[in-house]
Amino acid sequence: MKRSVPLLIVFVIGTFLLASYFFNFTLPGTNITLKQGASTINNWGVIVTAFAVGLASINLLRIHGAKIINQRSGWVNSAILILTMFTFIIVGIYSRSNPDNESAAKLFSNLFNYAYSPFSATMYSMIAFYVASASYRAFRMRSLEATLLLSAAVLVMLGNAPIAEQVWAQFPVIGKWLLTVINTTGQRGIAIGVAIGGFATSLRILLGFDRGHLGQGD
Amino acid sequence: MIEGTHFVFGAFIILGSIIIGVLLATRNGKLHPKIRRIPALDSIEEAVGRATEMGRPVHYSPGYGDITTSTAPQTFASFDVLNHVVALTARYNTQLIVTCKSPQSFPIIQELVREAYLVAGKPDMFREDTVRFISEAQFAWAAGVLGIFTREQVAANIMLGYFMAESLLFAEGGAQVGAIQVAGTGNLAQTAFFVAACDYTLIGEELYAGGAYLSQDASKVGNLAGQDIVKMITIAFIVLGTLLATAESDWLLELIKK
Amino acid sequence: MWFERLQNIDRRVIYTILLIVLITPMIKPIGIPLSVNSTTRQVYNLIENLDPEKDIVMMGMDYSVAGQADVHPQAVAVAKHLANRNIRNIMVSFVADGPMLAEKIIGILGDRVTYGQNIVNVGYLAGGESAIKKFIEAPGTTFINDHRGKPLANMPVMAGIKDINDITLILDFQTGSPGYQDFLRQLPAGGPLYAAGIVTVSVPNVMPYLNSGQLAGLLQGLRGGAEYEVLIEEPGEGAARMDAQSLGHVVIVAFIIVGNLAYFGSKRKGKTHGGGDKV
Amino acid sequence: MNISTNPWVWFMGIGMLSLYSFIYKENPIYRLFEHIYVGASVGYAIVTAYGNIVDQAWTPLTTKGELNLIVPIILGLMLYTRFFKPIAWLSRWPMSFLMGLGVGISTYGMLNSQLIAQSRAAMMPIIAKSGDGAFLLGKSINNIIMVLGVLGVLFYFFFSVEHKGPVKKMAGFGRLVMMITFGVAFGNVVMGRIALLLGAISDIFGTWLGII
Repeated sequence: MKRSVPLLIVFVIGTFLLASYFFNFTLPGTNITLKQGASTINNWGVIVTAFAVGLASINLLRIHGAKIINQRSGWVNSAILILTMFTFIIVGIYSRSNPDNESAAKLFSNLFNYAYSPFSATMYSMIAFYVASASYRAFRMRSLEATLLLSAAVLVMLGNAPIAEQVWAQFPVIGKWLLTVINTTGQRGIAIGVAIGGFATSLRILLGFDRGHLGQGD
Repeated sequence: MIEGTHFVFGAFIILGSIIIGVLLATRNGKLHPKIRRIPALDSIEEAVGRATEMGRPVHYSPGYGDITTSTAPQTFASFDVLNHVVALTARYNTQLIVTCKSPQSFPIIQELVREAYLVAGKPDMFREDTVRFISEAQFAWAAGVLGIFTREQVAANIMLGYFMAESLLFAEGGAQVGAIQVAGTGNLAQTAFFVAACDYTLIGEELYAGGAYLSQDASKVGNLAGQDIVKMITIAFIVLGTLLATAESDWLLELIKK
Repeated sequence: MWFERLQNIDRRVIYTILLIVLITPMIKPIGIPLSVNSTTRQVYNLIENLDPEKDIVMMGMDYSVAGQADVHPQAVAVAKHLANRNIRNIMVSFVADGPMLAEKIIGILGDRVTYGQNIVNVGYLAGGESAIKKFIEAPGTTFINDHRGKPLANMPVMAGIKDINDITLILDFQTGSPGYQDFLRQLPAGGPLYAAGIVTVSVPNVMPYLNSGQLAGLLQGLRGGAEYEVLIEEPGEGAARMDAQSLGHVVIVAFIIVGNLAYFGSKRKGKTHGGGDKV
Repeated sequence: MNISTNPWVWFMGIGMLSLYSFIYKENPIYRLFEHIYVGASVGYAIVTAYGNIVDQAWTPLTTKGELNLIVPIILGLMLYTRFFKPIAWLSRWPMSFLMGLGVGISTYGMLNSQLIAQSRAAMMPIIAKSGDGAFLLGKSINNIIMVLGVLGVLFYFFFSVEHKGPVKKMAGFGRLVMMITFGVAFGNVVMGRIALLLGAISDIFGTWLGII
């Protein structure tokens, strides 16, 4: 019961959804088609996933809550984390439930626009600095392979920079050849390999050969 | 049957039967495939060992992927390796930190790590903060992980699974605290960064080989051998198609469309 | 000794150099000439050949705030082009940040457009690929009210849209998921043309789809935006940043070269320390 | 100089600088904003999740009588049984549901759009001709590279076949192709990341400080 039911659920749900890509017929004893059934299950998935967000957040609350209670180092930041989290939750849910309250909506959009999304953009753009340091530190012509990798990178960059084009008009041509010929080739080969590996993993999970993630006990 | 899916269905049945057939044959001892060396996977033990010598924790990231989208197989492949990493840290008595982005896979990972410590006979090595959910938002998760790198001074950083833009943040962040790094992803655009910035990298499909290679579990090894046969068929198929295309015949291309 | 010091240079020096190289041309642009990629010209020609009397364009506002720097200039330039040619523009979002960015663009267009007449921001529909599917099945009725809460039914801009074939061209601006793959999977054969504006990072991945003709045109990252600004002869954010972009590349290439010189310089003196082969 | 007077903009600017300070050195101000950012992101995700549950489950269930939606609500609540030892095993049911869903919706795409469509695209005439039958040297060479390259990459991913002889040669060629591919990807990523940094610079120096 504790092990077989989960395996059965994986098999039934997985097979049902997979089948809906190949077949479409009215399910016996009902007036819904396989496709409609599959989209219902898909919709359930969205809802169950939404519940999972709360579950994961409890872990966050526990870790940071324990820090605050034991006053371990960094507990003030933990408190701020939880405070920010609840500010978003309270303002967000309040403004959702009271769509006529314009000041709540304004507050929530300010929170989003100034206390959340620019920070995402900041972390995202920080990668540019890391690109610079990785270029300096890690891109070394240690071997033929490494040399090919960094030469391709340099040629593509020069192909993309208008200033390099002023120096030698062939840079964009080379860059484009690397992109459309070699890159397409490599992408394709890896995509095929990854698809085969993914397919095999999926089958193993579907048929219950792989049960590590269900836990080894009962 | 839906138009245009006949060929895919045929491929599903044939390739699927081959994979499952080889898997079962290997499990029953009829086939004994050997797996070639994958240096990046061998290096995981070295990484954990280094962390042990330094008395600092090992960080493991299962990546950006979750278990309900097309990234799922890579995440599952990562779980296989994570099992092995837990066993290693249990053997060496080294602290492990697993950081998590996907709320769906978080409970599974927590369960997996707890069980793996139990199996290794060290249930008390599992703590509430061994597996940490950081945030579902990509860069909030990245910011949190970078913070953990420096605050906890991780000595080994293992990143396997599906990764997106955070790959270089993690790889450079890890390099800055001097961690030995092993990484691998099926996402091609990010592999370049791992290759450049990490000590050992698994490329593309090597990620899927991880579980089989590390555990030498017969059904997983068999699964891998089955994939090789599928690859041979694919190669033959491409060669045939190329010859036909050169001869200006398109019956194979038409067949695929069916 | 000198090489070794160069090899172990503090990374903050690298960061500072990068920052200076990027900020300077933003304050004082140089104006490096820019050639236009053929995929950008394809998009331009698509719009040039539209008929303002009957053609309708859907602009997919599917980029996030975090990634907007790479895509927003494209969307602005294309929206300007559509407005200049008086083509009806339906802005639809399958990413939560989309409607806000659409409002920003409508603000930039100012009195070139009449809201409800030739442009509308219908808002956001959650659900990724399944939401796209829903919209494609019923583009006229999926949204009841626009983003501002006004009913769409009596807006002239929406008049005559019954099924997806009433839309001539979909121009989808995207930073990731949902994106071209979702659209290509869901669009019916013989439906509207599909062109995309994407982040530079996705360019290598999208190439196979461009080669196969599934995309009718492609704008590639910030450079794509800048090129489009050149084509419509209205230099904007994209063109202004291209100089910095260009110099950024050169400085990264320089880092790679100097890094290697330092590496080989110190290696020749036999003082390199281990660290395993990285590739 | 049009420095902003909006306190929200100031909060944004200070937060951005604090996060950037990480690249100099991890420090208390970074830590503060890291925690604010993580808290905000989780709070925002919970609001979105709450919205999804209300819009997609609760409202249709209670106002339109879509009774099937009881299933995901129960499954969702079952996730939380893991906090109650005696019934903790029940939480594996919704997990299995999610896993079945993941496998079910990704397998077809993997076979169709990745394995088959890409194999099909790899089949190219190695003697390329133009529309009027003239031989195209450049295109033929490109096609040969592309076919051999794809095969080489596939050879590299043989795990149960020992790499020696021709297999080793092909696999080696495949690896070289992959290395160039990674280089191309890197080159493009550089461009994209710099564009993002330029966006952030213009937020700080434009929106906030009003210099640009």
